Amino acid sequence: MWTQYLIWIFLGIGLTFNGLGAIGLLRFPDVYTRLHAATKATTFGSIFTSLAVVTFAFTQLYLNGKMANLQLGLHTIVAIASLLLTNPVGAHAIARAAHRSGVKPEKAVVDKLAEVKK
Amino acid sequence: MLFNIPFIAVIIIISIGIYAMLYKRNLIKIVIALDLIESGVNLFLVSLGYRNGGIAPIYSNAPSTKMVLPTPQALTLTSIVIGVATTAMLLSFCMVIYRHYGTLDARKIRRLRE
Amino acid sequence: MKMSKIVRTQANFLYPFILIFGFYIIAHGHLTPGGGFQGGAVIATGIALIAVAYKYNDIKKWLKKTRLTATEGIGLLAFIITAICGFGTSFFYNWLANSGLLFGDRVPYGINPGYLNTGGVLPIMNLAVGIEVLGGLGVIIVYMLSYVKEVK
Amino acid sequence: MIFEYLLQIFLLIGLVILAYLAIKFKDLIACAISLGIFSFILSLEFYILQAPDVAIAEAGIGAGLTTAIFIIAIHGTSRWEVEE
Amino acid sequence: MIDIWFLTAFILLLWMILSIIRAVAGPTAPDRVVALDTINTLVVAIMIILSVAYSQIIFVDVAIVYALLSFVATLYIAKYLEGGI
Amino acid sequence: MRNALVAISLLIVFASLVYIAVNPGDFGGQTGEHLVFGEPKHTDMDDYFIHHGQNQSAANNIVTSIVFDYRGYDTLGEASVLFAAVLGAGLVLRALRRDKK
Repeated sequence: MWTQYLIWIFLGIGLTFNGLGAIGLLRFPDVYTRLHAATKATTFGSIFTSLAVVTFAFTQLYLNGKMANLQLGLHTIVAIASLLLTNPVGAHAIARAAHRSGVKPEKAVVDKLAEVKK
Repeated sequence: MLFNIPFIAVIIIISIGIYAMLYKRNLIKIVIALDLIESGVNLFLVSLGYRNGGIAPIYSNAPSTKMVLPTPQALTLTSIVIGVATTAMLLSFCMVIYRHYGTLDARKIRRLRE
Repeated sequence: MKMSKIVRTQANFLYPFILIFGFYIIAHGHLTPGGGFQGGAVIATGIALIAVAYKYNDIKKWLKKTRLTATEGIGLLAFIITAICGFGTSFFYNWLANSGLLFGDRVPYGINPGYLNTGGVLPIMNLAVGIEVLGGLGVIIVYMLSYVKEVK
Repeated sequence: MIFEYLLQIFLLIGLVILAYLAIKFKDLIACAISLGIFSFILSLEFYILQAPDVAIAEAGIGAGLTTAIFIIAIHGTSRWEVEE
Repeated sequence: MIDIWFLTAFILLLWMILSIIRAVAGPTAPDRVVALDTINTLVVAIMIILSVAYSQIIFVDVAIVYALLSFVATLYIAKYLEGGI
Repeated sequence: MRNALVAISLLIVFASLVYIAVNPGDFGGQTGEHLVFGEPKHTDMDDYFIHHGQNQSAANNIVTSIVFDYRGYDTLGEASVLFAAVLGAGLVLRALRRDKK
């Protein structure tokens, strides 16, 4: 069936972006760039690996018509939605806390945010 | 195939916990060590009931009927809830001790009492 | 102090979903993984989310300690009463199973998709234990927060 | 089938490393964070050992509530572990 | 066809071990919190993949609980680092 | 001196536990029953729960039926311990706060 190749493509995209996020977390110099790499790329990659599962579930539903596969697909969609709701808020809170606790960006000369808040 | 490796990991985790309880002086670190020991015991109970090729003991939409042993999982379930309650109580004691004595070092507290 | 406006808005938006999902886990405890302990812990984590997003003095009126303690007591009492109801045979007897009453359908033997109206006395006990764990784990968080606020 | 065994071996090695880290740091906040990551990986190990009930309990309690309680207690006391 | 799911889960686990290295070596506390957040997301992805690999449909509920609750710990640590709980 | 004694005893406990885990000897039960991961010792109790739990308590989840039906007394004790722990923590914190006033 042709959706098999679609599943492979989705898994490949997801694995690539998750790996880029992890390598960026390991290699970048300071907190803000690490946050930029880790949070955005990992959320994007996890959405694609989950979309592969959704595609698999609906393909199986089309092939043998068991209702359990519909349950698998819907629950995975709920998991993607909750991941999409909670992940950016955590990143925002970490960035704000890092700036408030006095961590400076690497090689930065001006800090406009600290001037604004005064 | 997987020759007893989970049991060895459990033993290392429990030994790290016992070492920290004996040699560290900070009270919060002792509570962390107690939490580690409890987690190791939970992992030992669950991995003792695992059966090769078995599935979870739930009959809803199960792929086969060969199941892992259900009794250790039930005992572990009650153990986890008791663990968080006792951890909270010990941390409350830690906060009260810090306010009363001004330190968390176990030896200094014992010296201050006399 | 309270957190930024983004976090507060998100906590307001997410709290009903956590509540609904916790009660889903409690109610389907005899069909899918989950049950009283797990659902109660999920709802208690929702209480902790509300407590972290706002200032403690603002939410002191909603999260009263006496109310949460009373919830815990009611849960424990309901659990014991449900256990006593099976006293015709023994203490923890499942007197509703296979009887045709509420939650009393006969479950087919073997692999089945799972029907909600089965389980006998188990869903009632799940609900009682869930209410108890929700009250107990929630009141611990509120106690520790209030103590920290009073001392500092 | 070989990947299943490799998965479990790597998870157990990670568990042991994080258990050592949780008692090594002088900063108690770092200890609490290490204990949180330990709880996450322990929940994944329960999941692989076919115990989803225990995995849900560990995810809700160990990952969410225990870290919160430790952070509140560290805020009520001192952050650094003073040696001598 | 089934074995590709295990392969994907194993590669995701390798990325997770890279994140653990950052949690070990991070110089300040916010670095370790970033590593914690990354590990959360990767664990949710591994759980969804493994539920298909074991062909157990009901295991997805664990992943939903994880995705909903794991950021509460992040919020607590962030609020502590901002100063005041 | 005392530290060395404690370290030696800790090492002995650790070595004996590793010996039990690694060596498939006759630890517990009759000779010839090993402690091997993946092949637990055969007991009648678990088989009884797996085969009869669905008829007797009408639930699909065997773990829930063990927690609330077969082993209900354990759950009763657990609920009591949770109640007592919460009560103790609240009592300690509240008494000290009244003491400050």
